[in-house]
Amino acid sequence: MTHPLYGLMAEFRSPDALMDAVKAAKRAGFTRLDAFSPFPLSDLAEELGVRTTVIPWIAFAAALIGAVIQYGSQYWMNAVDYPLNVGGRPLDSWPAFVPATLIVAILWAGAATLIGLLLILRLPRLHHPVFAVHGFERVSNDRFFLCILSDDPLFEPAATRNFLNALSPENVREVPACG
Amino acid sequence: MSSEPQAVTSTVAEVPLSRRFGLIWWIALVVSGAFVLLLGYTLVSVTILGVGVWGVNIPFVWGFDLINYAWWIGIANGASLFAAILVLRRHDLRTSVNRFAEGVALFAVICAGIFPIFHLGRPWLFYWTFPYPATFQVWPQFRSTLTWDFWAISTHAIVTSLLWYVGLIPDLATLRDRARSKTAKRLYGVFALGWRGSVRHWAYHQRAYRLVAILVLPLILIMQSTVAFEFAVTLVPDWHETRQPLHFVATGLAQGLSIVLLVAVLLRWGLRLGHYIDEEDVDLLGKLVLASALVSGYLYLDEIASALLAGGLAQDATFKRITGDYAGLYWTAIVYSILIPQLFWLKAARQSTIAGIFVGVSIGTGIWFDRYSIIVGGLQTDYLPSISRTYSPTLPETGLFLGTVGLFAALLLLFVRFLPVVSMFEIRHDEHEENSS
Amino acid sequence: MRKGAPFDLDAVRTHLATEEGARLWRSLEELSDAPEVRRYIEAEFPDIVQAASIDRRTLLRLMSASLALGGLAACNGSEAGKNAPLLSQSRNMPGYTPGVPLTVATSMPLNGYGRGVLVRTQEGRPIKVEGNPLHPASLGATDVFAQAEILSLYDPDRSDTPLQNGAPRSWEELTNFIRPVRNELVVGEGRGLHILMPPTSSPTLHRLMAQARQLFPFAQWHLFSPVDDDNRRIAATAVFGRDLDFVYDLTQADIIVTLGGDLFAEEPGHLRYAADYQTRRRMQDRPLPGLYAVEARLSLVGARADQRIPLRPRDFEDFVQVLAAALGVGSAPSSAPHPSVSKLADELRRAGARSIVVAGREQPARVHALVHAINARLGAFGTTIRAIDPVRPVSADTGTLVDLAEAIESGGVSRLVVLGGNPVYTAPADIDLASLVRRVPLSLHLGQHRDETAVVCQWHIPELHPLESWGDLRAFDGTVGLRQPVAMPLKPGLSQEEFLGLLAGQGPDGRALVQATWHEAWGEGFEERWARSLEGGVIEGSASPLVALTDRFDVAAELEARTNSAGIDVVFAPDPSVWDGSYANNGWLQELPKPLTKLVWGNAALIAPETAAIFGLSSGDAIDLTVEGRAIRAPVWILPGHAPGAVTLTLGYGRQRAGRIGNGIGFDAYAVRPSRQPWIASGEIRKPGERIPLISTQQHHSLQGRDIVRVVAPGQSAVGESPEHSSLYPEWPYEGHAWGMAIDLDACIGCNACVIACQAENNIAVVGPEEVAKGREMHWLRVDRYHAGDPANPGTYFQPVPCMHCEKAPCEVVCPVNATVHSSEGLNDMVYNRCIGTRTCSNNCPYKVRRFNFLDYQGTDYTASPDAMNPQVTVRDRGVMEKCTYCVQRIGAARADARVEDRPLRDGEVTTACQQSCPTQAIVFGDVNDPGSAVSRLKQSPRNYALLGNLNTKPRTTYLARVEPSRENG
Amino acid sequence: MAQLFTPAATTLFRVAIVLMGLGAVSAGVLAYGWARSGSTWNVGKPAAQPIPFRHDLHSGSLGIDCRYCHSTVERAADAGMPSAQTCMSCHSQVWVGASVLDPVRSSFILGQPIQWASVHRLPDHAYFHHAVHVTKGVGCETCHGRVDQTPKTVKTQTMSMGWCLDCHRNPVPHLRPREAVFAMGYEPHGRDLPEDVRTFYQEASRRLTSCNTCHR
Repeated sequence: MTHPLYGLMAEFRSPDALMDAVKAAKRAGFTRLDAFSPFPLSDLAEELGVRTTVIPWIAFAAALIGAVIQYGSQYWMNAVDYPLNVGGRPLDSWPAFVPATLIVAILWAGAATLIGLLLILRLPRLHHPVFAVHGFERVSNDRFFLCILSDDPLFEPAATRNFLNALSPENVREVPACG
Repeated sequence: MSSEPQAVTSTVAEVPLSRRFGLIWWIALVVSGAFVLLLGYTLVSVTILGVGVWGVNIPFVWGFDLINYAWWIGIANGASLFAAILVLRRHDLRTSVNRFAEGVALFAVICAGIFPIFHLGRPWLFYWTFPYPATFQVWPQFRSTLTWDFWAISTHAIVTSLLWYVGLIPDLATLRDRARSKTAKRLYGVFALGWRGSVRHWAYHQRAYRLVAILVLPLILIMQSTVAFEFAVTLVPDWHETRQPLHFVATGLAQGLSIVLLVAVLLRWGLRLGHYIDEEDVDLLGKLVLASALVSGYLYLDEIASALLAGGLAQDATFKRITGDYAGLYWTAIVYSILIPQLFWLKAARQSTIAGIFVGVSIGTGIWFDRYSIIVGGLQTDYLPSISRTYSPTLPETGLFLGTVGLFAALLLLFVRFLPVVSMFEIRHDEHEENSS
Repeated sequence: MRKGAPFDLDAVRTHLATEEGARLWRSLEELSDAPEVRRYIEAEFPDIVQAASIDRRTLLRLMSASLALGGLAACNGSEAGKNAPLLSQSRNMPGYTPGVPLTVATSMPLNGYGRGVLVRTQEGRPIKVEGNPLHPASLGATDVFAQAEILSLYDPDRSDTPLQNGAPRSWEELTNFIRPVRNELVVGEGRGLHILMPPTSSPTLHRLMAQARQLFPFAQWHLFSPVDDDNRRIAATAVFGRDLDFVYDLTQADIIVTLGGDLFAEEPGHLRYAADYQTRRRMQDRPLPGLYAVEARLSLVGARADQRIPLRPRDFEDFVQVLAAALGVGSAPSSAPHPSVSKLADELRRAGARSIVVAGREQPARVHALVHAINARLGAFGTTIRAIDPVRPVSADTGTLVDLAEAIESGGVSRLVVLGGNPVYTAPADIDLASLVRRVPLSLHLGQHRDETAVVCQWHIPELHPLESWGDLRAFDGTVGLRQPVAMPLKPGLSQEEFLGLLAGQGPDGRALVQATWHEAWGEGFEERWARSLEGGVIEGSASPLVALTDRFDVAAELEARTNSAGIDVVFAPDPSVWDGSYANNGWLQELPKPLTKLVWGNAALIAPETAAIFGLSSGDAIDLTVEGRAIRAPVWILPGHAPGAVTLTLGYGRQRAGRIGNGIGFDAYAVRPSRQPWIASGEIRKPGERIPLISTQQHHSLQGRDIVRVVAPGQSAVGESPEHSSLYPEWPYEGHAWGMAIDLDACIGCNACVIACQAENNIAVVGPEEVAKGREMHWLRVDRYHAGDPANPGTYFQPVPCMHCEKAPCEVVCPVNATVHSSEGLNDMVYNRCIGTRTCSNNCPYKVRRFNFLDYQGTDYTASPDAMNPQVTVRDRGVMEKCTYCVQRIGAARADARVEDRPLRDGEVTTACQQSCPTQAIVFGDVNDPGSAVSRLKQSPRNYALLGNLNTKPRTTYLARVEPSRENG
Repeated sequence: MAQLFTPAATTLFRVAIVLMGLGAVSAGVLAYGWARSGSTWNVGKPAAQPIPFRHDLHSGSLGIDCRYCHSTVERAADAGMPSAQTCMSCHSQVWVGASVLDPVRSSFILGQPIQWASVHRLPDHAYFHHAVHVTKGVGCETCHGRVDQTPKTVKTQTMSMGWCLDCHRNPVPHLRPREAVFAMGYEPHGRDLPEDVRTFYQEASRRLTSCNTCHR
């Protein structure tokens, strides 16, 4: 352990094993945990205290902004800036302005949500310490990983390693911090 | 159980990662590529010479251009509507067909988008429908259904492609991790944006994905209605009907489903994904297709009923469309999109590849004729008898249509070749659930 | 300031008189390419050698200065500027202003008669023909032919150089050749010289002919026109002992009976007659006049008639005889009288002197004689009918075409001069003029085109267009209108006057020749009168006086009765679009839907539905028509109301040498026209079972029970009790002007003048047969024609349909880019340069009055010369929508004038092109906000209704229902 | 498993994305500016003329009224270019032999037009009427600038449709009393306009912004 560590990574065969490991780690008082799996594990996410409620708010806010901008611009362009008599219809033909408003609201909501998602996840991030772990590629296939980060107050390389080994993983590997 | 997912991922991922493309694929690609060239040619010629090279005239100012536009949009909307519903219902079927349903939608929108631009008298000015601060200080006219449609189609394109891509990210990661060559790894790696399967990420990913899927539902309904409004808000006797949006949405769904079914059976057969798109899935798809065909059938009846109620010129117009010079179009539509799908009352038919291809194609064709009948057959009746004319398509516009079909096919081929056609992570997820239960 | 140093002016004049000067007036693109101009520019302005790229409008503006000089130079009667338009001498012209159109009064010939016109010129380029209100044959209206002369003027196929046996020759060579020939003729006193020309009313031509006669006493003159009035002349001479013309006063008539022909389309006074008839109808104090049309083929007058009696041509003589007998003239024939004769007779007897019976030129002499007798018995002469000396006098020793043919046969013709016309094409089938002319040792042809006649004559000499040359013409009533050039010759040539002048040794100066004529006539005060006549376009008080009649009406019996052979009657008629073929190369006219068939780019053999049933024919089927052993193959067109047992062939098609537009269109009816019976012959038809595609702009002819064209009894309301529709949209306020139009269907005779006027005014493209067949004609104003009732004898209704300028315009709402929006004065503006071509507006226009440039219609063979374009109207690009603008350029011009003069616009100050050309004032345009305006008053009429009013588009163009005493509403 | 990418790659990737975004935005901004810049509309660019005519001399120093040469400006749509004769009316006395005036003389003799290069050219689909503007108080200077100070005629305004609209939407501030129309260096403020004119134009803006006011 000459070079600094990002954390210690334990590999498991099943989601349940991973679940137990996480529970154990939390009981042991570890707080800086990160779990990796080939597919979404909602209960585990709860266990790790992930709150995703921000997503719908993003969507809602974006939709609102989009709608206001769209209706506002339609009104301003057709009724204020260059008021033209179009087929004798009123300048503010609000019913006719509604469809585009709704559509654009959806456009903003959709785009904001998905782009916001990437920002929240700090993606793109092509390089990440965990990629250095041997066998980690199977996380996108059939393996489950628990990582205790080195900046956890209770982290102490030897002890933590022992703790992880106690969870009977496939193996425990060091995650070198990127220099 | 542990070996199971392994196998899953491999078979699906093998397709993009294998070097052997297969002769059929190549042939198919070359053929569709030829049609794409045809597309390019017809587009250039119409841009240079003008839309006069088509059969359009007064009063038939719209011909194949709008027919095909409405048709492609129908496919796009049907497919993404279907995809969205699946995501929301968290149905098993979703895992298998969802991905390429979205793909179909995306490619169909691309094909559709060609027409509104190139059917213009002066295509190079299409951007005038976008509100930008021009020095002549004239703005778009937002009361126009065409302006609504401009927003609708661009929104559809953007949201669908984003949704599709975000859904792809984890699978791209899988491909990254499984790819053999360094370049393939790097390529997939870049597009995977460094996805590392963190549970936290998964949680956000799922939430966002499902939310956008919800958003797609109203979008599709509005968009399909907008397309219908392009006809319904005009004074053309046969078009001026409130039922148009319903008709377009329902027939569009049938059409989208049929194309999805078509692709599904082709994939089963072509990529041997039988295990992941199994009889059950295809059977369910078949039932959906049948149901949607029945709904369309009901709407055709409703059409006649409302015509009877409307009376006057509107009635004449509808009946002339059903019995007049262009009656052939209408009845072809009925046969192909309503009658033939009744085949799917038989379980055997629903599960047979041949029948799947047959019905899929037939509904697609049928709805195409339906659009033809609505646009051309509808325009033949007008208020002043003096101006009635006839419309017959010319070679260039037929070529343009075939060209877009070629483009669609080509895109689909590249998609099945280089990307996972079914969502691998979701299959893993499902199987985990099965096993744990 | 223009009056500079005199010597300079002369220099400029002399220059303008040269070919170079003339070139200035020609295609301006050409100008900037012309080598000498090029060289000039390069020498003078080395830094703008790229000037060729400078656009037309600029060049025009720049040139106007020097051109104006040319024009002004002409005012002070100098020799040099004589070919320039007489700018200061036309009407309401306070001097020449660059960019401001000038209007020149002149006269247009049709079949030798004159119609007064005003020609609008822009920088010396004639761009529009209007009627001359001062002229009795126009009263401010025009017909399609006068309008279309603009295009004929700029016809690129007009011949520009003399030809000897087809080889181009210089004018010097021509003169060198002619001079000895003429001398030799003078010596021989014109022996062997034969001159063939169409009959003319021009006093100057007649003066010159007389002088030529003195110079060449042995020369033989022949008059020939395919549209001749020989039957009339024979009848008049027989009945009255002398040739006479008859002028009808329809304002006085209570009952009008026409026997064949077309009073509103084919008579020399047709515009006036249509106008007078409408004036008579509008007289509130007197009951509506009765108009009865007995005719073989449906005609404009027949379409307008209160009662139409379709009659097989061969039955006319009996019919008239029975009618005459019923009125106590002569005895009835053995054959059974026609059912409706007695009623007709009663009507006529009741109307007495206030009635007119008129027979068409195709009717045999006996019919005319009987008609004279009837009119005399009714006392019509003097009240409704004026007999005057023939406007186109024919001296006794004048020969016919047949005489010429015989003379050539007998080898008596050594010198043949064909002055104008195209006899080789228009000659009857049994006279093979082509080969005959070839047998003449020396033949010479003066004509505007290298046509069928030009190619068989040894020499062809380019003839000037009537708009380029001097002359004078008598109208149907004898009134003389002066013909003055409105442009320098676009192509060098001679006018008939000038040619005759040379022949008669009077010199080639057209102006001098015409002046000489009137100098003789007027003597004192010539200058002042000449000036006034040029400005007004007519010579006051020159109408022919009434002549006393000495008659013997029993003569009719003596006239040879028509021998009826078996078979179908074949009637020949001038074509409503190309007349006798002389307009065959005119794109506007070729693409003009014929009033009753709506056929374009071709002619058809018109037959009755009954006849069609008998022979099992449908429109477009070919027939082989044999007359006197000669056969043609022609497509048939089923014309409702056509008399059974007869087929009508219109002349003027199937030309081989008309030019790039007129060649090989339709079939040549002359090929079966017998010289013995040039108007009504007998023939056989066979059905070869082939189809010949015909192009019609209107496929459906029935009203399908919709109230599109409304018909009311006198005093009845057209709207009925249908309530005013309420709108969800708030009323849009229109302060100031609110333009609107009212179209009186009771006045419209469907003559198409408005359509061509609109085309000329608004630079509307000619798209050609292929495009029209696809349904892409560009006319902003179309005249819909509907039939109602029994196809054997239906009611026929015309409905001009321009843009309705709906206040709640459906088209505007669907445009994504604001390319069509309302103006503050309620015009439905179409902004070409904003249009991107979605065509949705057309979809949403219930009247389908919008036209789309599907292809680049400005770059085709049919495209008019840029010089013919109206610079006040944007020329539309490919891919943009266009439509009627209510002639917004005229509104703009009038508004500008009013603003500059700081006064409000007066009612009637803005007239649309269609309104201006209409002979019956069926179209009225104006400010509907002004309750006193003419249009407002019309819209107050109970007959006023909105087309498709139930759609609630609130059209600004409304219609006035047609009035028919017999019918009920609807 | 080995790292596919270096840490730098991440940064690079992110920077690239941001740059693309910025690029798009700045491209839009540039286009906006370019479309409105005078040079795009040839403002201030003199054109090659057949004769080195100097407005500053004729209009400025000599104080010749605009209408002397542009004689129809108060009557017609076109202001009117002086005929060679107009030039000669003075230049038959002054600068008689000057070679720069050869084009004028030859034009006068031959009746050939002098082809000036147009500087204030509107597109063919835009119809402008000088008389209406001039008689209603739009000064020459308002569109053509201080011609009395410019040796070579140049555009001083973009003459874009937007520029026309700016005035048509509210003409009053740009209008002058009739007597000041041909004046140079007058500051229009619409205050010394007669009241009726001012009220008239407050109502007229809708008519003046109708499409058919300029397009037919």
